[in-house]
Amino acid sequence: MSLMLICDDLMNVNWIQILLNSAVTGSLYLIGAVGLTVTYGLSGFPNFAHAEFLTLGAFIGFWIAEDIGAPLPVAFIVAFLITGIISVLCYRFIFQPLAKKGASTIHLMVASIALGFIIRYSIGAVWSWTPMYFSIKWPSYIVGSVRIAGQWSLLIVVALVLAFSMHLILIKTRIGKAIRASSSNPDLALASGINVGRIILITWFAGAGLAAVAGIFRAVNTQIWPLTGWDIILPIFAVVVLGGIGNYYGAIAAAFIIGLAENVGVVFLTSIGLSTEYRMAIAFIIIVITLIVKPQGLAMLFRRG
Amino acid sequence: MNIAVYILDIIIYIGIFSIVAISLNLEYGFTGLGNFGKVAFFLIGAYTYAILSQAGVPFYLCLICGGIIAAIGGLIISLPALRLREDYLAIVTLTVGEILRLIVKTESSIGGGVWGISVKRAISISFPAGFSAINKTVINAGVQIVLIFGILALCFIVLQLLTRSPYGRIMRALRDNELATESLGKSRAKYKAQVFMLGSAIAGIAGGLFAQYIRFIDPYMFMPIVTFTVWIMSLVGGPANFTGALLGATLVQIFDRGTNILKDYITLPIDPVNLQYILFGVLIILVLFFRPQGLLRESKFTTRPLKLVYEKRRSDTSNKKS
Amino acid sequence: MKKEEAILQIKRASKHFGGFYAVNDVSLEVKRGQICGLVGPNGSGKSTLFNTILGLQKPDSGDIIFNGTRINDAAPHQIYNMGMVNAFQIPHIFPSMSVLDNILIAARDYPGENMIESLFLRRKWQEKEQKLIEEAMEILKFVNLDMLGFALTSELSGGQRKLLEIAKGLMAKPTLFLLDEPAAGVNPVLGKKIFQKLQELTQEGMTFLIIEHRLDLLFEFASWIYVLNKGIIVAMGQPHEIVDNPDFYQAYLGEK
Amino acid sequence: MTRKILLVLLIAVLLLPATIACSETTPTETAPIKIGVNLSLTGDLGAMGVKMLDAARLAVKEINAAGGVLGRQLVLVEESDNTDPAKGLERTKKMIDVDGIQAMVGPMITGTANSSGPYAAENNVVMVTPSATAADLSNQDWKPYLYRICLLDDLQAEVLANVVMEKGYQRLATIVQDNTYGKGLEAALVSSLEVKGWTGEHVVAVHFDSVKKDYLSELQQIKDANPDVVFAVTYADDGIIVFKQALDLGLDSIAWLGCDGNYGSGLFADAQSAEFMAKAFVAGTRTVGGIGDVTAKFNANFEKEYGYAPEVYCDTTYDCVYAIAKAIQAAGAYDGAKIQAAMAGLKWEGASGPISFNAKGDRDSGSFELWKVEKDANGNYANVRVSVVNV
Amino acid sequence: MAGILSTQNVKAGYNDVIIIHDVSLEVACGEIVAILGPNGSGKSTFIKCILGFAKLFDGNVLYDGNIITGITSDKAVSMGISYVPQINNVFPNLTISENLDIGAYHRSNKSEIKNSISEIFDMFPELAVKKKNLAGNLSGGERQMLAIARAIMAQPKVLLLDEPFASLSPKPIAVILSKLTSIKQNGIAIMMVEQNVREALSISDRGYVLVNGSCVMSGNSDSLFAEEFSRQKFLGLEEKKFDRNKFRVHNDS
Repeated sequence: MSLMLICDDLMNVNWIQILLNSAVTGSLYLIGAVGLTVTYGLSGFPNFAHAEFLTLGAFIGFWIAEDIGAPLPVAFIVAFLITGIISVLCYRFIFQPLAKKGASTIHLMVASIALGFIIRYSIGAVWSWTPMYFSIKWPSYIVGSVRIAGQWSLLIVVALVLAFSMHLILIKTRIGKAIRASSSNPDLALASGINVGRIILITWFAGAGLAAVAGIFRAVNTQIWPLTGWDIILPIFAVVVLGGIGNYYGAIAAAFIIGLAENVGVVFLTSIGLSTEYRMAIAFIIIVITLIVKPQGLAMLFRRG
Repeated sequence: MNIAVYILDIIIYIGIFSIVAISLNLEYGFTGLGNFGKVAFFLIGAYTYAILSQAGVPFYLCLICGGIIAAIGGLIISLPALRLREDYLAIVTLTVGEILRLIVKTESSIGGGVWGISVKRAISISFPAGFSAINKTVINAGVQIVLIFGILALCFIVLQLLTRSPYGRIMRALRDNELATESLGKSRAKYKAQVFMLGSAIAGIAGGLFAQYIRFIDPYMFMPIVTFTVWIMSLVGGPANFTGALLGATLVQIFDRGTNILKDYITLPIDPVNLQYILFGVLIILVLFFRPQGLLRESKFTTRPLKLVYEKRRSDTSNKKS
Repeated sequence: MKKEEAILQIKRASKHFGGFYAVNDVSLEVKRGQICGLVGPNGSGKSTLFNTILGLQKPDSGDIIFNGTRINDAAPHQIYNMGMVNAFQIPHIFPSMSVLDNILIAARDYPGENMIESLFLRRKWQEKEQKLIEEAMEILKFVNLDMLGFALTSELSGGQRKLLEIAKGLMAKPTLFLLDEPAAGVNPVLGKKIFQKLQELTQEGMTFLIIEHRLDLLFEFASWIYVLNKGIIVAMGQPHEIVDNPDFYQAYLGEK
Repeated sequence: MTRKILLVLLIAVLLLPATIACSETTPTETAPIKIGVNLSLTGDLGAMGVKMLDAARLAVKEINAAGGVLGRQLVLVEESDNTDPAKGLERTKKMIDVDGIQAMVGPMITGTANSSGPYAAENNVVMVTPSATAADLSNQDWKPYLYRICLLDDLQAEVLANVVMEKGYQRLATIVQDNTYGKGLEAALVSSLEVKGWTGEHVVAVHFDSVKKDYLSELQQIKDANPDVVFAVTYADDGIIVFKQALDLGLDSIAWLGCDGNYGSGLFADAQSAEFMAKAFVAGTRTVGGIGDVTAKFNANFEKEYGYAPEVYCDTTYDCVYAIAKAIQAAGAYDGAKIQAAMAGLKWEGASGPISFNAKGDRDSGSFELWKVEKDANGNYANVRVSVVNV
Repeated sequence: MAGILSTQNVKAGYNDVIIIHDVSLEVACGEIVAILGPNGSGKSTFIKCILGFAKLFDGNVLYDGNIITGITSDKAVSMGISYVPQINNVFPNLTISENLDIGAYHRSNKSEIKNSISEIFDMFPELAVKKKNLAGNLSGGERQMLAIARAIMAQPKVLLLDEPFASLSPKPIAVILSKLTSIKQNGIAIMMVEQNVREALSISDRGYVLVNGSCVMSGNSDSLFAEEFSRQKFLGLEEKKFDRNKFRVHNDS
């Protein structure tokens, strides 16, 4: 296809809609990635079972909202709490003892993959592999040339509120400062009287809780089944890696960059005649290039994270 | 009903996956390279074999080419990736595997895309009329076993010799302490790239063997789960021991097939497929907790002369005592 | 052997990190067959200087000349193979291997370390290895580790590891041996023994450049001392000269 | 040490058959007949496979209630390929070698048909697939041992092409699953249109990964290309997401065409998806049972048994079991080669319509239904028949 | 003088290496004690073993009359022992104010903390100007000040400093010296490890000299300072008689 035609194609695109879609994708990735990046930074290994925390949260939320019939906010809160507690138990009884025994990063990573198997297939055994759907019907609005669905606006609002409140927590509160201090200089944090072990448990709790929230959003937007989390774990890893491992502000920027890259990528892929299937590859290539060229990712821009 | 035939199939699978597992043992167990993209090289080998054999290239050349192209792929990945931290290397290799699978899936001109590609057996025997189906299957399986276990034995011996040589000593040293190895005058970039290429080549050959045994390949066969399975084999059997890789491959295959057969005879409260993976997860965590070095340990001796000196010394001391 | 000849020359070498000069315009010479000491308080740039010599860091300016060759741009493994080896302050051991393996790997010009040769020329490297094992045993005897040849390195005590680190360096038959605090972390008696051994080795033409905080030991055995402070050589001379040099005390005990 | 380990390995390998052999009972003339089922019960297509398995079980139950086959009861050996053709072959081998089946329902996916085909043919085991529609399978040399109850892609594509021609659409967009099913139907439709002399343009082709489950930008692409008709190839699970997101983006103003994969109440599990389909779909295709009450009876029994309406390929799976039962009856023995021979001559009215096979073992007769989605007075959505086309 | 913090015959080191042999010393309220010695003498190891960062093989640590051997660092901080490591002693990704907040981590009274911060800023006006800056961007002297300020935020009774003057130029050293004096005036005991003997002794009340892991000298600072002639002793060179004729190699150089 000639360049003229490509340009022509790109002119016809509803870019504002694409930007909105990117914000939706990015918001989901952000909520999913925050916990992973913080625990990765503090505990020092990539927790692949994070995907299963998304799934688990989604199923708990579904159970509360659909089977019990509680309102959605209750589902969010209960899913947050239960997933957080399970995550803490996993850390306390699997990863922490392994790390104390001197397990290598690779061993911890393999253990997290194994834990992922256990949770994923346990969910499969309990809830079956048949996808399920939230019955909530969301309104859809038209603003100019852009269409916004109710769940998207909620997702974006939650992501923004999360981003901002996390910022406040990290900057203003005692615990937030302790988290940043622990990831900035663990030894000194210990010498300053911070119980770093407890801080790590708290981040595992909150991180998995947020993963649960992301899982529910993913489920509301699409469907719920045992692979709900695994389906998007690699883009979430892309966010973590691009943002700089352990860097919260980097993760915010990276989430929206990757959301944008994926959605704009679809436009470019079709306009140059490639399959939109390579959309998945965009996030993958970002991972590979970031780790090889600049492993600290965007963290250098956000030193305060 | 021919359970014997099924056993032959299990043995062939054990053979193929042992080859992949020993290549992982070479990379991870001996050299400390955490390659989570094993399936990528397996895929390269399988597709190279499939495409070349369709073009009428003899099977041994297909296998060798599969190995060579996988080695080149390994080199391309290893050049930038091998200086990475171990968890970064793991994520990069895992991701590269997925990118590669996405490419063969999307580009139907490479290997049929989603439609897959049929592959001819390496050695096909024309049977005279009147041969029973069972006999044909058994003979074919026998040929496969000879082929696959021949190559497995070759890889095993070569790697065993390699790791029990000064070269193997450098590999272990790299695993234990990269910086110290470099400061002892060994270029770690060179050795790591060589090991990664060799490991990838072996995985590629295994991919070719797999393709010709299955006789059909498509992108859905090369999911990350293949890599994880190989890791389970390696970790359970003993990462720094090639016999351990064989043991691991055997145990995992028997576990996999055994539970699948058992489910027909035992009524379980939960779905057997789910149970299987849950048990796999539990198994790995238990191994990491209680036997992190795997069932079989690393050999004490790096080379034969060392072993001889050790034995001589032991017999000397015992002679003195008596 | 010409003892007067300088085996290592550093000409006006500098190395800075950001705006901080860790090594600032340092020139020094190590003569063949000498034990040369490098002392200075913490943070004076000794380790950076060592790293620069060993090729682990590139100097920003100046020349490093080893045996008449400029080695500024050589990789660490190349420098090693030219005959300059080092022993780290914290022993860099290979814990999963035996003591003998740890030493054998340090040998230079070993044919079996090539993949092809180690596979196909087995007789060749095995013969060589037998000789190397004998040499290694000699060295182990020299550092009193001969009974532990087949022990796993992870089972060694701190002092034994230190000796092993030195033994590794000796296995490479170096012409110049850089030691970073050989006596740190070992008991005083053993520390003295180590230095005695090193002195024996100078008789065979080996040259040593040593960082050591056990000044009593170093000054007893070294024939020439450089005092480094804040990246600059502030004093040099024979130990008895250094002991009388106020600059030396100023470096160590602070400004007046 | 090494020798000990090898010994252990050997014993382990030998122990396995022993345990199996112990639990085996020798087959007799009155023992149940074991029929294999090879579907995808987990993995990408797991949700669909589980429902198809229900249909197979229903058929077995009915046949056994009516006295079985040759006086023997039928038993299903249920295996899953996890949507992985390599696993599929392994499972096929297990059923053939361990369970001694001579005929099996499946494979469900084209990939497993390709991987399992040669082995089944070598062992004279008949495979009857409910859903592997790829045209390419007909040309394989092991094909005589694969019979297909499903109608092939190109037949369905022809029906769809007719709709496009009749309605006079000029700008075609396609959004299809990136697998043999989606790409196969898309290619068949485009070539069928070409044959029929269509003058329009295929403005955009989107191949989506059914795992991605977020298709906003893909749909936006379609919207921006400004087509007048969109052809979707999805199954229920991904279809729901495509359609609900299409509704979110306002794509219901364009005419949509569907296929057998997105037929069925599964798509109405999500209210927005149902609403979209009711608004946008001008037509979809699927194979149907023509006249006769076999279909109605199947639908009723299925719903009664499992509490949900049968979905796509449930009827063909059901017919697969009947095909095998009838062939065994006709062959007079449970023997693969004989069943294979008997199968060719079968002709009956199944739940999916009149069934008979051409020389290649593909179904040569059947009816396609054109369907729409409508909302009834109670606010429930349902598929409604527009017309039936016989091919 | 009752020691607020003292050690009795401690043996300490890392892994299985003993670096400190039988060292007993003490620091009293409102006193600065300098622990001197050449590098490698085990000074840092000694200070680390008090808080469990190095391994304590034998002996006891007493705080306020109680045995606190083997205490964890977070407990030690809340009891009133603050520690300033030699390197990595600030949180580079946190601002100055946040570093100070972390220093007050175990305190709960917010208004008191606020008061402390303003006191700190009074004492360290250099930090007050840059309170929103990231600690990672500070100069060496400023970092050291921040590290000390952070430690004081915990309202310690004893402050342990590990080489506060290392790799600083004379000017910041002078500033920090004056700050330490004012800290002492607030009644905080300071135990400081230092190899810059003159600077350390200029403000300390007493001093101990460690050589090769053992205490070779102790006394009040003036007397130690007066022993200028024994400077060789500081470096463990006192009994060595270097044979001037032993080396002929360099006679010409």
